[in-house]
Amino acid sequence: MFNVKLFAILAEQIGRSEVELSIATPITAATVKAALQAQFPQTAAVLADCLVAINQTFVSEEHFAPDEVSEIALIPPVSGG
Amino acid sequence: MFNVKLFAILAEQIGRSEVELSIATPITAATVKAALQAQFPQTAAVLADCLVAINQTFVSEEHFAPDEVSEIALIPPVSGG
Amino acid sequence: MHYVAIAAQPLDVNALYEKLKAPQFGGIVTFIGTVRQWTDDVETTSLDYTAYTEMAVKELTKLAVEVEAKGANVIIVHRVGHLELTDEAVFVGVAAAHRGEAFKWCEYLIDTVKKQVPIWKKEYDTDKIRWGGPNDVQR
Amino acid sequence: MHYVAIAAQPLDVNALYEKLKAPQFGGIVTFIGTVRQWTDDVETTSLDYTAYTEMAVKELTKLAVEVEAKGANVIIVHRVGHLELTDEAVFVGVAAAHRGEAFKWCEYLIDTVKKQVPIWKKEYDTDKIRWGGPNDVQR
Repeated sequence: MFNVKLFAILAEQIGRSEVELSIATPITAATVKAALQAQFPQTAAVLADCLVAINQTFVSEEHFAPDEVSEIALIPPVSGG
Repeated sequence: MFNVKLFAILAEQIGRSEVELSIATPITAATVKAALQAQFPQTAAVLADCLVAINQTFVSEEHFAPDEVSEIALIPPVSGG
Repeated sequence: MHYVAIAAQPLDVNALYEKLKAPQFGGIVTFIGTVRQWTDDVETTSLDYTAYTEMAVKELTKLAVEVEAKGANVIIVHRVGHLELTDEAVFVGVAAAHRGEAFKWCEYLIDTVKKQVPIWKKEYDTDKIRWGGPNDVQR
Repeated sequence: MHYVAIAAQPLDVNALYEKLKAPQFGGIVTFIGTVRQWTDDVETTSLDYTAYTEMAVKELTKLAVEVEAKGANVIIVHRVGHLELTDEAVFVGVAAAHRGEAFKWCEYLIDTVKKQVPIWKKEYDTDKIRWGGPNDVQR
């Protein structure tokens, strides 16, 4: 089980800023998104536009073993500035 | 006779910020420059790069009657900023 | 020497500007983003900014180091919390030897901050609340 | 509302910046030119700026009005007198609805000020005195 950080609209939809998820390994952006969507189907539309950060770095196709992962976050489209 | 304002390197060369010159009419940038050069030949090199402002507007080929002219200035290459 | 931060308090624009000055740099360009009232026909009354702070600081640091390596001082500070009209949301400053570089690098930095640094805007408009602005509304 | 001036006193950067802020403008870009120590291998110790003040103000006003007509607040202030290293020589600020315009117009203004506003620099370098900088030395 992994703690996954949620932000902005995604945190608002679920009502929490962190969730514990069972994520299929090896861990990739796709398996993280799939894990959230399985538990919270209402996030599907937002998830389509989200990025995934592992250890505070954006990742896409990279594969991680569970013990390489210290922090996972789902990043909705950013809108700073 | 017209008072002509001098600035920067030109004022320094002549040692004054204003000179009284006899300028051929109609007055143009060329006649203003020629009048200064006639009286102060040492300004020739600098004058080649100068612009002329009449009534605080840059002029080149325009012709002015003497009574249209309230202020004449010789403008060395600018270097603000 | 770069300085980057995610700030919960109002930005002190003058103090940030002063940090940029140095005898080797003759051109200083700053971009300051403030809360704007109108976006086309949408009226904004206030904003909340949130950030994934630790990662945002890492991303800002990477950007600042990248530009400073070309020969510059760089400052990037983004506000979080509740902002009212005309409050400063972001300060990006670049001091460089010459002005052309300072303009180019400052614009590059704010463009990149807006694209890839994990910061989010929740916009309170008179018709409704929007995540992101009217031009990039999120579902 | 534009504000332009030729200033005999040090520029109050923060006060000038504050004048730019307005609810309709979300992007503020400022250019500040400061006295730089080195230009290639020429070392500058200080500068004197002089101006044809009345005409310079007219030229600055024309420029400011031209850019404000596109939708902006514009401030241009140029210092005259004796300046030391890192002292501010010029402040150009543009507040516009969007940042792209603010960058473009601010750069246009400083480029144009340097080309056509009657202001002159006398530069005290360690090897000699120069009218204009090393890159545009006047006879």
